[in-house]
Amino acid sequence: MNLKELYQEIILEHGKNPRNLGKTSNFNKDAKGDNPLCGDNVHVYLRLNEQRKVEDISFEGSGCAISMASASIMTDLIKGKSDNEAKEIIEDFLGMIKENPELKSNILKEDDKTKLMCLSGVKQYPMRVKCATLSWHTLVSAMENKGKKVSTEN
Amino acid sequence: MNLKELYQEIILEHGKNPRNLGKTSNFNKDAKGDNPLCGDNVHVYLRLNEQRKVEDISFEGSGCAISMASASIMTDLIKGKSDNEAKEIIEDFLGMIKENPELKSNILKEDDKTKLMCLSGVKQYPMRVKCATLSWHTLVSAMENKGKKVSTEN
Amino acid sequence: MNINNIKKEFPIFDEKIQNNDLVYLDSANSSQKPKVVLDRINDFYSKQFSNVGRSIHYLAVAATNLYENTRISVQKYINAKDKNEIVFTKGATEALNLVANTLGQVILEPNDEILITELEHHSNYVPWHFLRKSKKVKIKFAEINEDGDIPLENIEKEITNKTKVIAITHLSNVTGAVLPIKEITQLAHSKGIVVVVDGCQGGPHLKLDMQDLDCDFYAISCHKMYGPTGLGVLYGKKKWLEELPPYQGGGGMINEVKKDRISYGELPNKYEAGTMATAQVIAFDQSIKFLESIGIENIIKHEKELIEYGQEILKKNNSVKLIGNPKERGGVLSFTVEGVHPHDIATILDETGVAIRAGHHCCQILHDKLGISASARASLGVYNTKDDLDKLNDGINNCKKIFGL
Amino acid sequence: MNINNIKKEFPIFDEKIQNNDLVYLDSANSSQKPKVVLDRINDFYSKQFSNVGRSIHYLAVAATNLYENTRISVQKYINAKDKNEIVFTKGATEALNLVANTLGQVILEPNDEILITELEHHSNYVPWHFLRKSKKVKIKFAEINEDGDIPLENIEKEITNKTKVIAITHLSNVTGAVLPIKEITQLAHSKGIVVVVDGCQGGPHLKLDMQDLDCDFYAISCHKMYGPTGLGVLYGKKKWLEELPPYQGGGGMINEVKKDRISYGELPNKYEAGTMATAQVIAFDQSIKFLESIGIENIIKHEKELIEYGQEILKKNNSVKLIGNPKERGGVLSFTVEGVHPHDIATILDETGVAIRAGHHCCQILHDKLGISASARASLGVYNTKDDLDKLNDGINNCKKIFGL
Ligand SMILES: Cc1ncc(COP(=O)(O)O)c(C=O)c1O
Ligand SMILES: Cc1ncc(COP(=O)(O)O)c(C=O)c1O
Repeated sequence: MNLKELYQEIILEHGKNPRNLGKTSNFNKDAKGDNPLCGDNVHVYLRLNEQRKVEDISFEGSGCAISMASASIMTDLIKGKSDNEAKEIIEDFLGMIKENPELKSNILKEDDKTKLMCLSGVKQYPMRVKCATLSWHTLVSAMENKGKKVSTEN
Repeated sequence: MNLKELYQEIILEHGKNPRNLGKTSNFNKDAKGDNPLCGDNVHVYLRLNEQRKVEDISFEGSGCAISMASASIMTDLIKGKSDNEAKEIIEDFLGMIKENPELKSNILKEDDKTKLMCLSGVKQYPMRVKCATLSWHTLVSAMENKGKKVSTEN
Repeated sequence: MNINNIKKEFPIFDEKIQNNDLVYLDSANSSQKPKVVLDRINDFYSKQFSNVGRSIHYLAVAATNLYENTRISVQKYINAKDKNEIVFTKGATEALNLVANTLGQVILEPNDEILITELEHHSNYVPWHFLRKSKKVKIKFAEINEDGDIPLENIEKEITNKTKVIAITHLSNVTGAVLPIKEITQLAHSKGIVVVVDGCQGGPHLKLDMQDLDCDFYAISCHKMYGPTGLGVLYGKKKWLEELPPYQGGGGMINEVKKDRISYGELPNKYEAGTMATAQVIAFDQSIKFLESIGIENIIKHEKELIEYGQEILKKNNSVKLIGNPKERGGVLSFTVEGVHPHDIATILDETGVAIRAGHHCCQILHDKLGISASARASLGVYNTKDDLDKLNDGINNCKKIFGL
Repeated sequence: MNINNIKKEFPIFDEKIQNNDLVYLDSANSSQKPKVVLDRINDFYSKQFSNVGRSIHYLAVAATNLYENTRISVQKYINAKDKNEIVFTKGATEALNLVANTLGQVILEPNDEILITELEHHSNYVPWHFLRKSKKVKIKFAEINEDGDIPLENIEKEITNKTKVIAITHLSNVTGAVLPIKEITQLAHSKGIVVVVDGCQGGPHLKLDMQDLDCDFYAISCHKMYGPTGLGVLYGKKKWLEELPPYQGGGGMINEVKKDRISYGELPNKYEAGTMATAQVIAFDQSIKFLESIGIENIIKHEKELIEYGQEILKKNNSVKLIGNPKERGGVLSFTVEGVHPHDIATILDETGVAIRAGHHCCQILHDKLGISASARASLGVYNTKDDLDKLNDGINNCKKIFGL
């Protein structure tokens, strides 16, 4: 185990100063997610334009450094992407957190990949995986606009 | 442990041919008792006359050799006794089954005491104590005419 | 693992019980436990203990994983489609209460009918009886035939357009009859009826395949499956577990709790309120592994041989009357002995270390129907042998001698 | 038994957890188990196992006696008047569900009020919430004061002539506040209100005296009292247990079962349907004996010293904020660290073997009130030492370092 890998500078920095925090104006998709066992919760808002591009994305919520950093980095990377690109990134990220050693998609620039890979430290902390993935699952739900709440209890 | 002590001749004989089986005519007191865990049940009927003497007593029911013999011997010994004498005998019997080495009351004749002492074999078989005492507890209840069912589940 | 040598896996058979070798013929009541299960309990408590699902420290994470592993083992063992169809309860009785209570809240209206059978254990009757009181539903009893079986026709003829639930045992704990659950389910589903199976005796004695049986609920008693006491499993089809309300409320089963409202967690948490039987669940994984290491087919074969042998010797013993003569009999031989009450039989057998059960075995309806208040029952586990049954027979002969028969 | 040396009675402290000594500060979640309890479980299963109350063979009789002995031990330990006031359940959560459900059937009418507190664990809220749905009763919350206490006045002012039940914790699992149960009961009884106490944290940390408290029900969680998982105790006054209906139906709780009617058994069987957690009940006797051998007064004294020491060092640690400052605090120190989320604290502490809990501890109402979504909690058992608390403080300092605070 390695706390240094979990709490890398970039995580701590995003955790402390999360980007895209708040409710974006004129959002047209949103979803809530929570982790009932620990009380973490997140609300993801996005504005998908007619070309199905994510014009804006933001989140509200409270949680640990990992979950705040993950939501912060996620919103940063997803902003400006098309919905298909977004889906590919999400899948890539979740796959990496689950089992893959690396990110595969080539939509992301190298330094964006590096940012995301910083979250891979949670792999060694199974109970913290949920912290890193909650906002991502919630984003999926927002994009599908199921209107159903996401919970990471599985 | 000693099966011979439990299943003495006299027990087997009373078990096979119980005395006073059936519903006595003109009974004026009765009670039902059962042991819910094993399904044994007994119904005791008695006719107490104005001098508070047990003119007649009988029982119905099904059960093991011990419970049938106990009810049979009990009814035999209680018949003709006053209610106070009956109470003394009951108390004496229950005390003997529970802890006393011998019967104390001198209402009973020696050979009646011998009959009752035959039931003391159950002392070594805690789960069978209920078999021996159910009809006696039911008799108490009939005499008090509580109208409440007796159960040996305690 | 070789079934012929299996007694040695069970520490209790090393003990003398009142100076006798133990001949344990009371497994339908509760089975003995193999060493692997006991070791797991001990190891878990002494080296790894923590509560599950709540904390995120190392021990808690490890315990949670072990706990969820058992869920997956059970899922595979009973061939359920989804691990979230496995709910841990304190026993089969609780599982059946859970189903009756929650179905009662959702699908039952006054005058609806619940169809059970004359074979049912009180645990598969009393919970439905509660609904008779609270929901004014009716309970009907499919009759046994003279063999102590419930043929499909006997179910079919009790079904009306008011029948909403059929609650039925997989294997009778008295006659040993194995009921045609798959056919009953097919029939029931064709009429929109929910099927609840009491699998207490099915668990240890039969191959369990939920997707094949296709029943809606199946209740299992872990302590009868070589597992710890205080644990049961409710299998429920996902669509039902999602639709029905929670049964007990408390920690771990919630999603969001506010002063004016509460939302409930998802499966499987929704039905696992409060601290569960953590150590028992974790140890039950070893029971499943133990069963798998022998193979249920081998267990079935072994028990079938014993049942046939037992029937043979008991039928030869005049004054013994076997209860039921079902087409397919599993694990249980109940009987009466003319002139000797079952309790007396049990006491006399016990004197030589032969442990059987006497009484109504929580089946008063059946005993009433048979016109007896009690019976004697020898029931089998993987560890039994023909020798055990010979000792049973010897003991019965001893009873006859004592009673001068 | 000497409390200063007690860690050695608990096998888990011989283990290395990720190469560290275990500093277990999560006992409010579940306590570790002493060897005597583990040995009893193992011995019972491997030498004496049988189901209780049903069969009459030697093992069954012995097990039944052992089982009932625990009932008597518990009765004495909590000073209940009668052994039949002790009901075994699968946990405190089930005990509270049992009470809410059965009281709901008998004494509650629409618009009646149930008074709970902002301190309650979900297990003492959700079961009452069910009644809000099914019985249209109202739930009111007595407020905490700024110290995280519930003074008597805060209860008193919420009582109306509609209040039928006060359901309240003995010791908060978050603020550690010990509530004045005896006074609350006096007040409640003077108005004919039933008092239900959630004694989960009272069990391990306080002297239990039912006749002195005089509450109507008291729920205990055995796994928090150095006992096995999967077991709880419901104390209920006899008059209530006799009056209320059974909660679950099944084997063992009946008297007579007919096709058209069922009568229930007497106490304690009435509330113990199905096969109970036999081995766990029998082993819990050793937990009681273990507690008695130390003496609850010594435990209270020991834990008080630790709590005072813990408060002292944490108060000195700037950026640590203790939650609550109750007049009497038992067993629990919850806190937040400015700039570090509780989950991150828990993970970082865990790295050095310090096990605490982070989250809402099943008290969302309280956390909402405090305006936080989670807190960190260090909770004590008999085995903790000042050294453990020093390690907690070191860990917190390490968090601050990692987070650059
Ligand atoms: C105050 C309080 N009430 C209720 C509970 C629930 O107890 P259990 O999980 O043992 O059912 C707990 C334990 O988590 C508790 O601390
Ligand atoms: C057929 C059947 N159903 C239900 C039960 C009740 O199971 P448990 O006591 O494990 O809850 C039993 C066991 O006694 C049984 O044999």
